[in-house]
Amino acid sequence: MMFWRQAMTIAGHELLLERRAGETWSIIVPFAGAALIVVPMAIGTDLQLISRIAWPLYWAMVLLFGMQIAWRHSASERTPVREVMILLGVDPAARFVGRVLANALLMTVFMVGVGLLSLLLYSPVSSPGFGRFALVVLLFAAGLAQLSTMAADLTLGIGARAALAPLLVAPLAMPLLIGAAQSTASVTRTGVILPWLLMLVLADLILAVVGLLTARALEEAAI
Amino acid sequence: MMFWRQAMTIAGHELLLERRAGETWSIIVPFAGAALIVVPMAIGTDLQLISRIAWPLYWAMVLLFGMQIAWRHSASERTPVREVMILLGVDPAARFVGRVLANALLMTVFMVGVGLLSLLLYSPVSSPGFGRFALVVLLFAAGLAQLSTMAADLTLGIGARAALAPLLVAPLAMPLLIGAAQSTASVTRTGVILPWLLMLVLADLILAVVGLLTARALEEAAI
Amino acid sequence: MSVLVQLEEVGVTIDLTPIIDRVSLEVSEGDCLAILGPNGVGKTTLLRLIATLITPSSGRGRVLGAALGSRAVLAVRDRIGLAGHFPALAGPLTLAENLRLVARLTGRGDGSVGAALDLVGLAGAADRTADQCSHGMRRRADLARLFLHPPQLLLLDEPHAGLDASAAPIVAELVRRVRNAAGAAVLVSHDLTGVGHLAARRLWLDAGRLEPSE
Amino acid sequence: MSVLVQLEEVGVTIDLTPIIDRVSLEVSEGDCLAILGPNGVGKTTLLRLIATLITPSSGRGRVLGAALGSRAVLAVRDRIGLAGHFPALAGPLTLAENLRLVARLTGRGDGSVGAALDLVGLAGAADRTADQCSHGMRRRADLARLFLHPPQLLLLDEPHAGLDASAAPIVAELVRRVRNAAGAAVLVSHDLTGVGHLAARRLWLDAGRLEPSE
Amino acid sequence: MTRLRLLMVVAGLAAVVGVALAYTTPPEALQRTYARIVNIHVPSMWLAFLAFAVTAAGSIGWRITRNRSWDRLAGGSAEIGVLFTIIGLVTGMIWGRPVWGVFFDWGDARMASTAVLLLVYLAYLALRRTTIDPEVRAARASILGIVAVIQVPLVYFSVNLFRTLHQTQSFRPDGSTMHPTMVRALLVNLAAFTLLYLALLSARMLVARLEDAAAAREMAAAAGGAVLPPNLTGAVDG
Ligand code: HEM
Ligand SMILES: Nc1ncnc2c1ncn2[C@@H]1O[C@H](COP(=O)(O)OP(=O)(O)OP(=O)(O)O)[C@@H](O)[C@H]1O
Ligand SMILES: Nc1ncnc2c1ncn2[C@@H]1O[C@H](COP(=O)(O)OP(=O)(O)OP(=O)(O)O)[C@@H](O)[C@H]1O
Ligand SMILES: [Mg+2]
Ligand SMILES: [Mg+2]
Repeated sequence: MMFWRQAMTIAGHELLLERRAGETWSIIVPFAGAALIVVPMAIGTDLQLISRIAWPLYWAMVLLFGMQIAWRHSASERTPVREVMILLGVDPAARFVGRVLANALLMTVFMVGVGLLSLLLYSPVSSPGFGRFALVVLLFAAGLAQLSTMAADLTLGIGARAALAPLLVAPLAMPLLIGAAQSTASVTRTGVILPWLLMLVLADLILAVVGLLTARALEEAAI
Repeated sequence: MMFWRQAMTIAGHELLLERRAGETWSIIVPFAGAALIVVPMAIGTDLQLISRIAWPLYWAMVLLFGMQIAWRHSASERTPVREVMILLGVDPAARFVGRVLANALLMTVFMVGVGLLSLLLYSPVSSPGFGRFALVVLLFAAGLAQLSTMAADLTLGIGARAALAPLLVAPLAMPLLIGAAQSTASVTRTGVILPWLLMLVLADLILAVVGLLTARALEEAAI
Repeated sequence: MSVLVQLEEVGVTIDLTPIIDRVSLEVSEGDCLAILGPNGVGKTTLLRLIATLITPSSGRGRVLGAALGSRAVLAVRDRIGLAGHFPALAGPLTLAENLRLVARLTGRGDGSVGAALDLVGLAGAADRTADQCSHGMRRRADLARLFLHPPQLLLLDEPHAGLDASAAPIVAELVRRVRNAAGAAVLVSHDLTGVGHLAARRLWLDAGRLEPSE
Repeated sequence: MSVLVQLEEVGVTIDLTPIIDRVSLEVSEGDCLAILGPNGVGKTTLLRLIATLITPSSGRGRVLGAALGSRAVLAVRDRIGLAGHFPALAGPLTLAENLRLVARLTGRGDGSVGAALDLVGLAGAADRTADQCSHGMRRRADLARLFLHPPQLLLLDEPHAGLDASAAPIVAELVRRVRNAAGAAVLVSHDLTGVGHLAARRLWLDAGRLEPSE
Repeated sequence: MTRLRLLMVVAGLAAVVGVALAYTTPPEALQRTYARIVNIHVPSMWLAFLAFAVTAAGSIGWRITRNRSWDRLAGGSAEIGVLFTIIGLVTGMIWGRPVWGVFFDWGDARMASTAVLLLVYLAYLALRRTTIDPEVRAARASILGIVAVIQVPLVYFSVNLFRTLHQTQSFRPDGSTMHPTMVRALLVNLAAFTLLYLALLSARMLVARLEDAAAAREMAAAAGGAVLPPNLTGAVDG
């Protein structure tokens, strides 16, 4: 199982790098500290309004900021390091899986952190149970991690990367966004969340297939 | 007037770099293309809700993303380049003024772009006239540029910079945020916007004095 | 004796700028070739072409049996070792951590890391992060990677740049090991100092074309 | 003959690691000093100390009359010129644009940029971005900056690294111009090749201490 | 060249006939003359779908043959597809205002998914524009070109997945729900748009070939002369 060993090694390496450079941490902290305070400040004293838009806003923010984890600077893709990786004969698919695992973990941590803070600051009208919330976060993070890792590869080395990558991810992430927003919201409306969860699972699976199939081509194209 | 020549040269240099690397452009585009679509997508069909929070959301977003212009990667502060700048004997205050000018210009362009798009997509309940909007944007951008340029200097070389800088800027930018939000909103409430505009002007002036006085100390500290 | 690298009239164009123009060369098992030339002539580009990191825009080439520009190169890449102008190290990680990644990805135990660092004289700096090391120390750590996972085709770009006199034997030892194990080395430099006595053959690159040296 | 650099028992500690230990030296007008030593011994650190980019943690020093660690250094910095391991160029800008910034900041006309690039043999590459240049071309452009704004105190870290044989005279010419204009040069390297014949005096840095060489 | 001109002329004539036919249809009971916009709205969207399918085909072609002309086909077709998507979107918005009372509604599955489709192909074009190296550009664009086409069926079936404002398909295996004269006008307009697509695509291909040739000529001029012998006698002042 060289494939899984390589994937796990890469994932561990990415996480170690993140622990040292602390870039995701550096998105969580400013986000939690700034965004969550800035929004209510700007909206003013209309607490009811804030709590009504809390969940949708949460998913929108988490999508926008979460995807940037995939092209953070400390990710091990500085040209010489990347090239060594390639020349070690690491299977592109294993590299993809490893990076997706690391990114998904980081995104999950990020989302849980921001989620707890929103809960505290916004008191949203309806809170899904913790179990459901955790499930939706995991499915969302898995999809977002795959999508944004692919986008990161596709835009590697392009000057305007920070512009292009979100442009690629945001529209394609719409099924994830709608699925997640509906799964957490619909308890107040119809209570039927299973179709939305299935949509999330389906999106994740499609992305996984596409990701694995294109990994090799992406690695070739990224040089 | 060596001071102003140096300041203008630095400002021109920063803008040239930005034109080449296109990083602000790279915040405008994804922001316009992604954020503005993502939020309504997440909120769903409640158009009325969207238009009610349009302006506050606008100022919050513009603050959060706008400040990042000051510590974008293409800003000319890679260690060797920065050190050359220092060894050329450029007056730290001139360097500060030059960078603030460039940042303020970029932030203004960014805010106008995002503003037009929000107008189109969110149809906010009340729109201030173009003249007032332009004035508020200018005052807000001037303050934000000074504040975030100082924060960028203060956190230079710190690994967790992207984390620390927003934490410094966000609380200190509250007067700007509240002033701007009230100046665009209060036409619907009391119509008295002059005090809020004055508050913006005052904040800008205080920041300018602090910025010029601390420029030298910051430059020394940043080595 | 089998041929490891064979280029036939290869040309390279990057971002619409032609850099290498109809270069032909051959490197066989046990060979050590030095490619010399002035600044900006295309030495680094040629080396990266042989490393399969750039695809030729004209001509044909084979490296370790795989045709350049084809899918086959994916299978031979793990037998190519390259050290370039900039050490391939992650700045926030220690030297040991950087090498451990290489060891694990190539299916080796972590034990080999210490030996490799010792070989290049960095046993005492294993726990320093790459960012904390001097330029020469980073270059040495980059060579340690090639000791850890010895390639069949060794490609060194200005191997002696930034290294002090006591480090020159490290490069020589690396080349010796690769040649003895039925491999070959290609060294790139702008002058003979350093690489001169290591290389069995020399080629001179000028205006994008190769010529025999002297 | 006035003294440009004077260090007395200076020590440097970075991130709690002592790197330089009680170093004393003097550089006078017209002088050219070579500081030699193995990898990782602290040569770059010492040079950056003299450039006023690092403040000493013990001992005292004066550079161009200003005491190290005092505010006075701000006034003398524009007479110090440093070229280090990594060229100080903005990657997305062309070589001409990079130099034009220096020219404008030091109150020169844009006309001097072409001459400076010509001096280092890069007249033909003025409109290439730094990212598109080879390593040696970037090193040359870094030297062009020092021709453009000639310092009184010239500090070069491994001046010949990455440069081909035709570029060695560039370094010599730079040192000659600075010395002739009542300035001084400090060159750092790990061996005598290249800097040997330029330097009037040599010091050997070992384990953070300075000793006269040979 | 002359073939291209001929194609243009025929497409123009077909368009004139199409517009004329559109006015022979009886005005719709509820929407009055607005219903005629369907003659632009629907063919644009269908041709956009076709254009993106051709982009995917071109991308697959490039991946198999590595022949540059497949890449040109993919890129050119995507540009036209984006143009048609914008036309479809704008005509839809003009239509929607009197009929539904809104220009645009994020809650409507078809409108939202069409906007997303447009964004993805705008990103596709941006990716092409920002990658200078033709080989790298073709490699990257081909991946996105194949993956992005998944959205076309998504947009097409979005009305069935979520029942909202926009109406479902009128052409179905079990027969059409439209008036026969409307069907006739629509079919003629569809033919006109197809001809227009072919004309635009051939023109774009021609331009792309010329662009590539010009780049190759410029390339030859740029070669050499980067590093010259240093001119040590030079004086720097200013
Ligand atoms: C911005 C708004 C709109 C968008 C993005 C949009 C998008 C589309 C798309 C993608 C199609 C082609 C898919 C298909 O053939 O099923 C289509 C077809 C169609 N649209 Fe729209 N549309 C919009 C507004 C409208 C409005 C306001 C109306 C009229 C009330 C309308 C009526 C139709 C009709 C009749 C078809 C043909 C359906 C068929 O016969 O299969 N659309 N639209
Ligand atoms: N931030 C730091 N923290 C800890 N140690 C450091 C730091 N920066 C440098 N060092 C150590 O200081 C020593 C001297 O570094 P310096 O770059 O001055 O060496 P050098 O003599 O220039 O070497 P080289 O010939 O390799 O360039 C090295 O051992 C290095 O590991
Ligand atoms: N992306 C690019 N666009 C245009 N020209 C480029 C690009 N990359 C490299 N070049 C040019 O290719 C030529 C060869 O570069 P290369 O790095 O191979 O030179 P080199 O022989 O290794 O030089 P050095 O001795 O300075 O390292 C240079 O003239 C350089 O300007
Ligand atoms: Mg090179
Ligand atoms: Mg050094």
